[in-house]
This record gives sequence, structure tokens and C-alpha cells, in this order.
Amino acid sequence: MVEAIRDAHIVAMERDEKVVVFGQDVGYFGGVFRCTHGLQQRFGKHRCFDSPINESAIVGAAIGMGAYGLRPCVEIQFADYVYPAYDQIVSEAARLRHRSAGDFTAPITIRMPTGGGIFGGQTHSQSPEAIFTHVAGLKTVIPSNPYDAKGLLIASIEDDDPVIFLEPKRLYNGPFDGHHERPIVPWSAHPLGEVPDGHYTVALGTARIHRAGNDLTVLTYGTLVHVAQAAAEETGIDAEIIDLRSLVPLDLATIVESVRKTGRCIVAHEATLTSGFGAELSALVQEHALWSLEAPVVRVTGWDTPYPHAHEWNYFPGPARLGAAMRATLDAR
Amino acid sequence: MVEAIRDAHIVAMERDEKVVVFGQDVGYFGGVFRCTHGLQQRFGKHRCFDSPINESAIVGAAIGMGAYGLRPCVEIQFADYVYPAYDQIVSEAARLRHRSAGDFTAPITIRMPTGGGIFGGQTHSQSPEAIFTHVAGLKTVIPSNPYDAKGLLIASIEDDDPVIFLEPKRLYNGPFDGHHERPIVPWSAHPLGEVPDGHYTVALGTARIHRAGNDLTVLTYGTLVHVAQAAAEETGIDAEIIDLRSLVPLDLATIVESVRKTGRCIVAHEATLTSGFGAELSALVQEHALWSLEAPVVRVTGWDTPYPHAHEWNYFPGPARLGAAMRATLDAR
Amino acid sequence: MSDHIPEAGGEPLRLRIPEPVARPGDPPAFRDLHIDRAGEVRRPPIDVAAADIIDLGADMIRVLDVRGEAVGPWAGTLGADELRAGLRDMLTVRAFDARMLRAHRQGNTSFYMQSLGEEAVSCAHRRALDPRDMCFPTYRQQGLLITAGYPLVDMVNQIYSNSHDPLRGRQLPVMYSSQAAGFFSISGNLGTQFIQAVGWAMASALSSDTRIASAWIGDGATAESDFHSAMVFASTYHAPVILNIVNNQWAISTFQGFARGDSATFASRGHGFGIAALRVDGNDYLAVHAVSSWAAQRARANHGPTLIEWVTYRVGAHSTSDDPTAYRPQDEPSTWPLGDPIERLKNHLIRIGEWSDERHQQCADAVDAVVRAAAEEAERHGTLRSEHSAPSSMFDDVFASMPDHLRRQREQAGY
Amino acid sequence: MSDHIPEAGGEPLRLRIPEPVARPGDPPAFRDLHIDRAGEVRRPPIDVAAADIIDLGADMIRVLDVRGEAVGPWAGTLGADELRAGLRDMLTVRAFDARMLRAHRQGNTSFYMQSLGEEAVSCAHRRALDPRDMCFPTYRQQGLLITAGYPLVDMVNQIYSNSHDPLRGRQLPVMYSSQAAGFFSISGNLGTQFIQAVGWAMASALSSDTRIASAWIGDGATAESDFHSAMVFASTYHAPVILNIVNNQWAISTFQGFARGDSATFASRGHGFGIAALRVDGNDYLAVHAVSSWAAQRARANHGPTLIEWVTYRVGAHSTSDDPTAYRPQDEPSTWPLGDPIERLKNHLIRIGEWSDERHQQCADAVDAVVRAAAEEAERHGTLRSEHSAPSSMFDDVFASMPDHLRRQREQAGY
Ligand SMILES: Cc1ncc(C[n+]2csc(CCOP(=O)(O)OP(=O)(O)O)c2C)c(N)n1
Ligand SMILES: Cc1ncc(C[n+]2csc(CCOP(=O)(O)OP(=O)(O)O)c2C)c(N)n1
Ligand SMILES: [Mg+2]
Ligand SMILES: [Mg+2]
Repeated sequence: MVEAIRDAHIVAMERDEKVVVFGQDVGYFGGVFRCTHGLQQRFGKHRCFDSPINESAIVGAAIGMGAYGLRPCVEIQFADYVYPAYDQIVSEAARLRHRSAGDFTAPITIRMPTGGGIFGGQTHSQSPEAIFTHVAGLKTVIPSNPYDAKGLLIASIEDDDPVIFLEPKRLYNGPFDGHHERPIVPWSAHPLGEVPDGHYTVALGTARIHRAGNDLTVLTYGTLVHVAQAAAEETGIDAEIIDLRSLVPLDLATIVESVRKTGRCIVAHEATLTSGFGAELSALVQEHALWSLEAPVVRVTGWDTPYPHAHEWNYFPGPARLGAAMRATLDAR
Repeated sequence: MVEAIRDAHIVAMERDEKVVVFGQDVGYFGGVFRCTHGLQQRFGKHRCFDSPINESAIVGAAIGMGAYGLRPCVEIQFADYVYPAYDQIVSEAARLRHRSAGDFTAPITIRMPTGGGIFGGQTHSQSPEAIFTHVAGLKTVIPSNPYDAKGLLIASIEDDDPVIFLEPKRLYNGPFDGHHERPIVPWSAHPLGEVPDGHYTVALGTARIHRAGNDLTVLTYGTLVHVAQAAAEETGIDAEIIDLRSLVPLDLATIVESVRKTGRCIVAHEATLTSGFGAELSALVQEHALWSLEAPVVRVTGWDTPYPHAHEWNYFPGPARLGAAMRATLDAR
Repeated sequence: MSDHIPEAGGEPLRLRIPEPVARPGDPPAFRDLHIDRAGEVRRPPIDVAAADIIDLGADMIRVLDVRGEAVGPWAGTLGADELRAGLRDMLTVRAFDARMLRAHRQGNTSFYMQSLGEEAVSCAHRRALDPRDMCFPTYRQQGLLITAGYPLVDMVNQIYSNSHDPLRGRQLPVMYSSQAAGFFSISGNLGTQFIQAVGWAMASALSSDTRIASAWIGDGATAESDFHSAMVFASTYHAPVILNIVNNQWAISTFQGFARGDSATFASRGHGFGIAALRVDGNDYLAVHAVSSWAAQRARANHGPTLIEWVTYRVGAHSTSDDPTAYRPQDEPSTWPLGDPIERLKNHLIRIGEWSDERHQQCADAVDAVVRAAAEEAERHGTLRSEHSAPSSMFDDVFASMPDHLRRQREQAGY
Repeated sequence: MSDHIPEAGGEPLRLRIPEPVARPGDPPAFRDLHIDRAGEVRRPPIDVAAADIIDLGADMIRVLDVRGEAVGPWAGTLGADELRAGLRDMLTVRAFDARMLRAHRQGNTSFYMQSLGEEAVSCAHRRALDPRDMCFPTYRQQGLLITAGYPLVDMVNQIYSNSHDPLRGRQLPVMYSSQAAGFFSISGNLGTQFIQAVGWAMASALSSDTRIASAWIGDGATAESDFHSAMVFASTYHAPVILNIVNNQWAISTFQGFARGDSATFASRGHGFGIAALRVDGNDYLAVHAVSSWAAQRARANHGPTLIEWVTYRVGAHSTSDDPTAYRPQDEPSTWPLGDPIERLKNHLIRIGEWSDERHQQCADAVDAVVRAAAEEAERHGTLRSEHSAPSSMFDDVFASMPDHLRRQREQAGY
């Protein structure tokens, strides 16, 4: 997926010279996860450059550049480090178009690696999507595979609004399904690992049915798409797995259609439970499909604790927990 | 309610000299809403003092003081200005006990006026509770009346964990029910405006049944408690209105019991809809009482837009909108 | 470690809580204010190294002396016509403020913030910029907008949140925005614009443009982290930006000692970043113009950012929600040592034989009439109490195009 | 505005993107590094006004000269026993780092961060503090903990996340915490501790205590806003805190020019805040101790905060996830002009007749044995791959007492 993200940068930067890329260690070195590797060498120091270590300044400067007319795409080294930039994102990027009645805009993309599974401890593992989905004026996107990562990132950069682009770091090098005890599978062996050359986009706000099924619906995104797939295979339950891809805007129609069909719904994410985006999904499902529900919507998520280091697999909602929830949901009533 | 909050400070400061109070304009002047009026004069410059304008530094310094052994209670001038402090709150205050296995703690209270209704525009009207309820390690409290404000604030200051204390500014001077066109009613005319002298607490995590009823349950907090009351009176619907008072920890038992009884539930808050705390409440209700529900849980909230200035009453979920939702919920199925 | 303990203990520690020289009841005093004589501070070339003008962060650049004469190396950037135009700008700002305070009392608006006593800073600065340069103001730089020729009626429309409000009733009064007038959308959150200005300037430089940015912040707000962000980025990338600190002595009820800390000037914050820094008499129209021009030329010639501390005084209340007699001596404004910027420019023009009391009165009356006419025209489009843009417009501009969930909500809202 | 436009346009603007002197393939060079001769920089009294030592923010305080002699006004704070203890501290840190890197390669831990080449800074500093003072470290100050006598085995237990890990497997390796050893819980988020240290120091002063705080930050992390927060608060309240910047030239792949910006030193950041600021040879154990003692005495005597830039060099990789040959010349470490702190102290001790190569080797061997024993003891309690604290402990300490929702989740998790 790293290569797909890098490729998306190249495509976007080649098509539009207003696209500039910066962030900590992204320039000469090419990013600690190598997502911007070679961009500086290819496009020059003025299109891709390193920045001081100040997330708020990175976003604030990007807003100013966006107001000028550029299209900055910036990297926050880990999603856990986006909090210092929260004011600039919420009070500024998200509000600028509205408060100026379109006079100034912030067409910026803020990329960040998210999620756990690399023994990163509590400050290299978080999934903060819900603090963005609550904010009017922001789009929040999270791919689960290289194909989508490239198409969504190009779409995000080309989008005229600020986009939070979350990259599940555990997926950088392969379709991780939660079986940490097994060897890593590379993307090359996976159909969604195939990434077309050149320009294409995946429209923000369109979900993807990752696996069609009839027994129950799993609403999820990022790493847990693959975990859900594993859980479905291991339980033999005919789950319909919906990879949301974009949380705001959300493809509600696809969600509601699926739940009306299956009558059962599980929401899964890695972030903490309380006030996670799963709550929104659960609320929406019962608002739009209550009478179809044959069981309560169940949330399978990270626990309401900091992300632990040694116990990360006890925290991570893996295939066993997700499978158990699937079985319980099928058995309910 | 201003007086009750001020009184809570006095009680807490008198009982424990480790309680210190600071923030922008809170010292000599006594706070822009007068909640700390006279504290500096009474307790001296070292117990209550002004601070530079830096919310992150205010919280960061409070964390250091808490780690030392004090109990700081700090003011953020408006909840809209808490975002610069978000990193210190989330990454530090909320995590300190856990990451140090109890070796260091942050027994701090962070007060801030919240909500709209004073023509404050988008940066003096926000209700950011959901960005705190998502964070493991934080407690989030919001009173709807002077009695609770005092009891909850004393309990928050005495609590050994960081507490986000949201004060609905539209309630500072009276039990505002959303009828902005009517004259202001002072707290003195309201039973909950009566505040006992001296020390008492309202335990965090206990909801209050504001109005008992049988037709449907309204889960709400802050200003909307009074709006719900008005809507119930105006529609003649026998609503059970639950004033949550504390969002984390949450009094789930009271919620579930009520919904099991009424079979219908409305969740109301002023914050934007998507990923608001209402989503969590809706999710919890359907998880714990799906089979009792005779209608979908409905959310009545601020729209997913910035809080407008001229149109604030078109944004605010007032008694008309809440009343209509009550009627619709009663009529559903 | 035990046995290697150096001298500990001893006297107990104390915390210093800063106090202004005077509080209500005390006689006002500005004894900590360092003021140089007009004409005394040198004018370095625009390509001077920041390290070579450290002294200018502590001195005070002034042009107008006590007699109203323009003296010293910073004098001479403006002719009489330009000075008269500047005087008119300031008079317009002052008249506009006065009228809007009245409008607030009448209930036409929910809120207002005047810039009484600080008019020279923004009026003279804007005249030193190119029209296509971009200012990133706070809420007290209406002088930038008025000097740039932005229609007064549109300002009032915004303040009244009426049907012609260019911001469609969304923003608090005075939170203007005008790309065309080189005036960035004002945020209610202090400080955020400071780093955005640096970003805009970086973008201009990245684009090989010639436009520069001018960033604004109050003395109190320099404590915010965005100030640091701006300094770090401006310094690292050599951004073509002017970083203006309006030190008007107060931040609501808090005196500048809280943000300024221990004894250094605000201008001297530049030194640790290698940013050229100057401290200037902000009530001296000529000094403001001269230093602003210097900084603009410096930025435009690729010599990098300049930090300027404009020393001035907030004569009025912080806003219509504030009463300063609660925290500072009632007569403090009248004892402010740098005087009034309008009076000082007027006296200078009279001194050089280019103005008179009569012409001044005429000008003031003319300006009043223009302001009154603008207010009246705006009132015809409504006030906060009457006509606004359509409430449904609340749902516009959240995104470039409206997503489904907002469309559903707008319908639900009945629009 | 139209007709009042000053000179605009002209040459296009350019953005400066800083570049280090040398990249892989280039010969290493440190030509921008200003170094003073040992003994040359003056030693002011501890109550000196910050404004009177501006020069010390640009100079470099050094005690050990090229011959290994201790010279000048900062010499003489330590006797031979203390120096030998310091040498042992540094050798212990180095041996510990070496062993933990090995442990990482063997899979006993997920991660490690060494402090190779920077040992003098934290080891000497801790010896200048009182045991009850509180340090707010970053991840590269293991020297503070080791010098404070914190058990090595507990450090390894934490690094191995084993069943005896005092932090119960919660934290990334090296994110120690020890109230007892005056070592604040390390955060993964850069910079946050800097203002917390100021808050702690303020609390101590508010409480009329005698304990001071010592805050730590890297050169790269000074760009973070918390650095500014700390400066503003320390300056405003005169907090009894030492503000340490460890300038080891690199922030992962980014050289110090990105955080330092245009030409000023990190120490000079203090000047705009009226904070006493000194720049010191961080590889000179004697200088580090002398300046740390000076700053500690200053804080303890209520003369306020001191900002210190320790000039040193990160000889190793940023962490076990990093390979520095990708961004700096491979031989850069060996050309670092300030040498190795252990070698320099060893040479000094030999020079003054208090040490020998043999004793040094014996000491190094002894220290190695101690470290090895600690690692072996820890291994008996498990490693990341084997035994941990109970997973259920994840739910403890989120709050002082467990609320219902966590109790439910713990049950759900099967504990
Ligand atoms: C982030 C943030 N914190 C607090 C406030 C509240 N506030 C508004 S103006 C003000 C004082 C600002 O003082 P200063 O920067 O000196 O500007 P001045 O009003 O004197 O022009 C404060 C604290 C705010 N608007 N934003
Ligand atoms: C808020 C935040 N942003 C980014 C990071 C990622 N990060 C970890 S260490 C580091 C470099 C820090 O460099 P410096 O401050 O010079 O310390 P050094 O590693 O040289 O000791 C970065 C960018 C982080 N941990 N926290
Ligand atoms: Mg001010
Ligand atoms: Mg470094």
C-alpha cells in the first residue's frame, strides 16, 4: 500500500503543479513509512520538503497555502500526533469556506498512519477518526487496500475541501487479517494489491462491498475489513462485509440496503468504543432500518483503554472476537 | 448558576489548600462570566491567578501541578477555545495514570462555558463534549442547574481523575427553555436554583430524572433539559426527561430502565449530529433495550454545520423541533 | 545518587504573579515603558542581517517629535497628499467605530469591537503594502479594510448580519473577509492566522509570485502557540511575511506583562529565530508607514520575514461586552504617553503648513457623513433584529458541494 | 488605495528550503558550528539578569581543553571521586544501551533508543540536582535514571514488557516512569513534558517547597508548541525550572536547521522571554555539571528559569527503526568536533593523575557485568515474546477506580 500511496502522490503532482507535499521527514528521506520516497528527488525541493516538528504549524501553513491557491498534501507522522493540530483542523480548515462564504477555501489533504498492530504502544497505534467525523466541514477517508488507497488519495487531493486521510499502517505491507501469529502476506498476492498505472479516482462517499453475503452485515473500514473477512471464513457465516472507505461523506444507501437484506449488523473498528464512529453507524442503522433488525447492532471495537504495548493483541478486535460476535448476532432472538 | 459555580470554588478551596484556580482573566477580574469573581481577593494571588492566553499551556501546567500533588481547577474561556489544549488533554491528562501505572496522576478539572444561544457565532457557541467522551481516561460532566453545578463541580475537583466540566453558558443566568423570544427567567424562581450553603457533592455518573413520565424517554443534558421540559409541556406528552449530568461515566442503568418502561426514546443535544454523543446514547439504547423499542431512537441535535450567528435559532434544537420529534416518535409504528 | 547532593533546601521558593503598575484606584503609570526620542533610532538597509539589529528590538522607532516635526532617518516616506489621505483613513475608522458602537446600543448588532487609539497601525501599514498583498488580521484591524477601500456599507452589512451580509449571517460582527481587499477571513480563535499567513507567504514564494503576506496578532495572543508556529516556519523557510504584534498594553483584563513575561520586549521574540525585529511607536503614522515599507521591501527582495512590535494603547473597552474600569485606572487612557495618532498626524500636517483646524473639521464632518450614509444604506437591508439571508444558507458552503446528509438535514429543517 | 502603491513586483520571490552542509556521499562537515576555546566564557553570578548575559546564548561554555585540563571560571565544581562516579555513570549508560540493542536484535523487545555520544548531558546534570527534584525527560535521558540509582533491572523489565514491568506492559520500551527517582513518566508525544515541568515547578513554588524541576527537549522538538508554552509560563511566573535543550544535531532524518531556522542558536530563544540562556559543550562532563549546578542554584534561590542548549551529537541511529546512513554521511559521527564525552572525561582523570587505562578497563568490565546481570535477572521475568503482566491489567488505572463500562468490557474480554 506504501507504493500505491507514493504513486498517488506522483500522479497528483504531475497533473497539477499546485500540489505540494511536506511534513516531518517526508522530503530528503521520503517519510518514515516511505510513502513520499523519491518525491523530492523527482519534483524538486519546492514541491516536496521537510518541515519542522510542529503538527499545528504544518496544518496551519497548509491552510494558508490552500487559501493562496495551492493544494497541499501534508503528512502527520502518526495519527497519534495529530492532536496538536486539532485546533487548526477544526477551527480553521473545516470552517474557512463556510465562515468566509466561499471567499477563502482550504483544499488540503492531511495524511496520517493510523491503527495498531506494530507494537507501537499507546502513541503509535491510535485510531482517531471519530474526532474528525464529528466536525462539520471535514471529510474523513480510510482505505483498506492499495487500489482504493491510490484512488481515494488522488480524489482527496483533488477535492476542494479538507480531507483527513487515515492510512492503516498495519496494511502498509500486506492485507493483515488479525492473525498476528501467522507470517505476513504481501499485497502482491492479493487482488486489491493490483494498482493500475496513472490517474484514476475512487469517489469519496462510496462504500465498497468487500464480500457479499446474506446472514449479517459487517460495517467496517481499514484493517478490520480483512479481519472481518477472516472471521467470516473461519465461522463459515455468510457475512456481507461493507468497506466504508469514506466515513464522511458516508454511503448510507449501501449500508441501509445491506442491513434491510440481512437483518443483522455488526459494526467493527479498532478505535475505542465509547463515542467511536461505530456509535454513529449503530445509530444510523437503527434510525433507518430498525424494523428490519432481528438482533441488536453490535459493536466490536478496541476497549475503552489506551492502546497497550505488550497486550496489543488483547486489545485489538481480532478475528476471534469478531467471529464470536458474528455467531452471537446470528443466534440472537 | 454563575454564583453556584463560584460557590463551589470557594468551598473546594477552603477545604483543600491544594486547590488552585487559574486561567485567562480569572484572577483580578474574576472571569469574563464572573465564575471566579472575588476568589483572588479572598484566597490570594497564589491560589487564584490570571494566565497568559495559551490554552495548551494552561492545561499542560495544570497537569504538571497535578503531578506535583496539587488539584488545579482551570478555566478555558469558551469551550470553542479548548482545541489548542486537546493534545495535552488527550495525550497527557487522560493517559498519565495509566501509562505510569499510577505513579503520576492528573487530578485536574477543566471548566469551560459551552453551547450557544447568546449570538456568539461559530466560535462562542460550540458543544464539543463528544471529542472528550471518546477519550479513555477522561470524565465529562455537564450540569443543567445551579444545584447540580455546585455539587458536580465540587465532586469534579475532588475527583482523582481529569474532569472536563462543561457549563452551558445560556443557563448561567436562568433556566433557558429555548424560547428566546420570551423574557429571561432568573434561577431564583426555579427550585433547582436553590443552592445549599457549604459542602455537598453530586456523584459523577448518576443521572437525574428531571421529569418522570411514561410516553417516551428523552435523554439529554445541559440546556436541552429545559427545552425538553418545555416541549413536554407544550405537546402535553408525558415524557420522562433524563438529565444525564455526567456523560462519562454514564448512568446506563437509569437510561435502560426508563426506555424499557416507555419503549420510545429521543436523544437531544446542541452539538452537531454526526458522531455527537447522541450517537453513543442511541447505540447504547438499542444495544440494551432493542426489544423494548416501539420506535427508532431519534436524535434531535444541532445541524452538521458551524454554529451560525444570525440564524442561531434556526440551528438550535428548540422546543418546536423537540416537540415535533416527540409527536413523531409517539406516532411511529 | 545519595552522596553527591549539591546545596539544596534553603529559602522556600516563591511564585511571581505579575501585576500591572496600576489598578483601579491607583494613579495610572507607564513607568516601565521604554520610549526613545523621535529620530534617534537608526534605519538599517533592508538586507541587514537580523543579528545586526538586535538593538532595534528594544528601542522605539519614532518619526514625529513633540513639536510635530518629522525627524530622523525614518522620516520622508510620504508626501502631504498621502498624509492627508492617511488622516482621512484614520478619521473614517474612528467615525465608523463610533457609529457602530451606537448601532450596538440601538440593538442593530449583537457585538462590536472598536480600535480607538490604534488607528495608525493598520491604516499606515496598509498604505505601505501592495493591493495584492494579503493581510491576516485579528478583529481590531478594521483600518486595513477601510484603507484598502472596501465598501463601508458591506462592513455594516456584515455587522448587522442583514440580507446583504457578504458572509450570510454566519460570522460574529466584525469578522470580515475579503479576498479582493487582501483581508483574510477573521477567526474567532486567537492566533491561528499567524501561521496561516506564513503558509500563504510560502505559497507565494513557491509560486515565484511577488505578493507578500502580513500577519497580525495582539500582545496577549502572542502567548498562543500559533505565534511560535509562525516564527519557526517563517524563520526556517525565510518566508516573505511581515509579522505584526499590536501591543496595545491589554488583553481583555490582563496587562501585557502576562504575555510578555520577564522584561524582554515582544519584538525581541524575533532574536531567537534570527528574524529581523523592530519596535515602533504605533501611534506615529509616519513611523508606522516607514517601518512597514521597510519590512515590505525586505520581504519582497527575498530578505525574509520581519517581526514588528507596534506599541500602542487600547483606549476603549475590549469589546461591547467589556468594562475596563473594573481592572484598570479609569484615567489610564488619558495618560498614555504616546498620545493619539490622529491628533499627532493632524498637528504634523498643520506644522508643515498642509492642514488647518478648519480643514480638519471639514474632513471629519465629511467622513462622518460618508459613514452615516453607509450605515443608513445598510440598515435598509436589515439589521440583526430584522432581515437576514435565508436560514437555509446555513447549509451552504460547509462543503464545496452539499453531501447527502446535509441535504437531508436541510429538508428536515424545512428548507 | 490604488494610487498609493509603493514599489511592488520586481524579482520573483523564492522559498528557502534549508539543507545540511553534508548528505550521504559528501564529506562530513560541521563548519556552521561555533565553538569557543575551553575556559574562555565567563561565569556570571547566579542572580545575573538575563539581559546581561545575552552573549552566553551564542558562546559555548567549555571546561575541558584539548589537553584534558579543566580550565576557566566554570571549572572546579567536582572532586576526583565525583568525576570517577560520573565516568562510571556514563559507562553504565553506554553498556546498558549496547546490551539493549543486542536484546532488540534477539527479539526480547520491540524497540530501543540509545543515547550514544550524549551520555554526559544527562549523567552530569542529574548529579547537579537534588534527589527530590523532578526531571521531565524525553526518551533519550536514560542517563538521568541510571545516575539517580534507579534499578537497572527495572529498566530492563520495562523494556522487555515482562511480568515485572513496573508499567505493566503498557508503554513502549524506554518510556520509563519513576516518581521516586525524580523521573516523570515519558510521553511518546514530543514536547508535552516541557510545559508540564513548568507547571510542576510552579506548584513547588506555590507550595513554598524547595524542589525544582528540570525539563528536557530535543532540538527538533523545540519547534513544537509546548516549547513556547513552557517559555511563556516560565517567564511570566518566574518558575524554578531548568529548561534543557539537547541539541544533538538531528531529529530523525532532519538536521537541526529545520528547527533552528535562520542562524540564531537554540539558546537564544530565551532572550525574547527574558530567560537566562546559556549554550554549553554537552560532551564536556565538567561543563555540563558546572552549568547545571549554576542553573539549579539560580532556580532554588528564586532567580527564575534558565534555558540551556547542550550541544552534542546523536552518534547512533534515531531508534532501532532508523538507519541514518540514508540521510547523513556515514562517517559524520567520527568527525564530530566535540569528541566523545567518556573519552574526554577519562583523559581528564588520567591527566590529573586520578585514573589510568587499566582502571578504566576494570571499571568498564565491572559495569558490563552489572548490566549483564540486570538483563539476565530481567529475562527470568520474561520478555516481550514470553511472560507479561496479566492482560486484564489493561483495564486498571484508566481511572482511579474502575467505572461500570470498563468493568463490563473487562468481563467481555474474558477477564
Ligand atoms: C484561542 C482563544 N482563546 C481565548 C480567546 C478569548 N479572547 C478573545 S480576545 C482576548 C484577548 C486578546 O488580547 P490581545 O491579543 O492583546 O488583543 P487585543 O484585544 O488587545 O487587541 C481573549 C482572551 C479567543 N478568542 N481565542
Ligand atoms: C508530537 C510528535 N510528533 C512527531 C513525533 C515523531 N518523532 C519522534 S522522535 C522525532 C524526532 C525528535 O528529534 P529531537 O527532538 O531532535 O530529539 P532526538 O531524537 O534527536 O533526541 C519525531 C519527529 C512524535 N513522537 N511526537
Ligand atoms: Mg492587546
Ligand atoms: Mg535531536
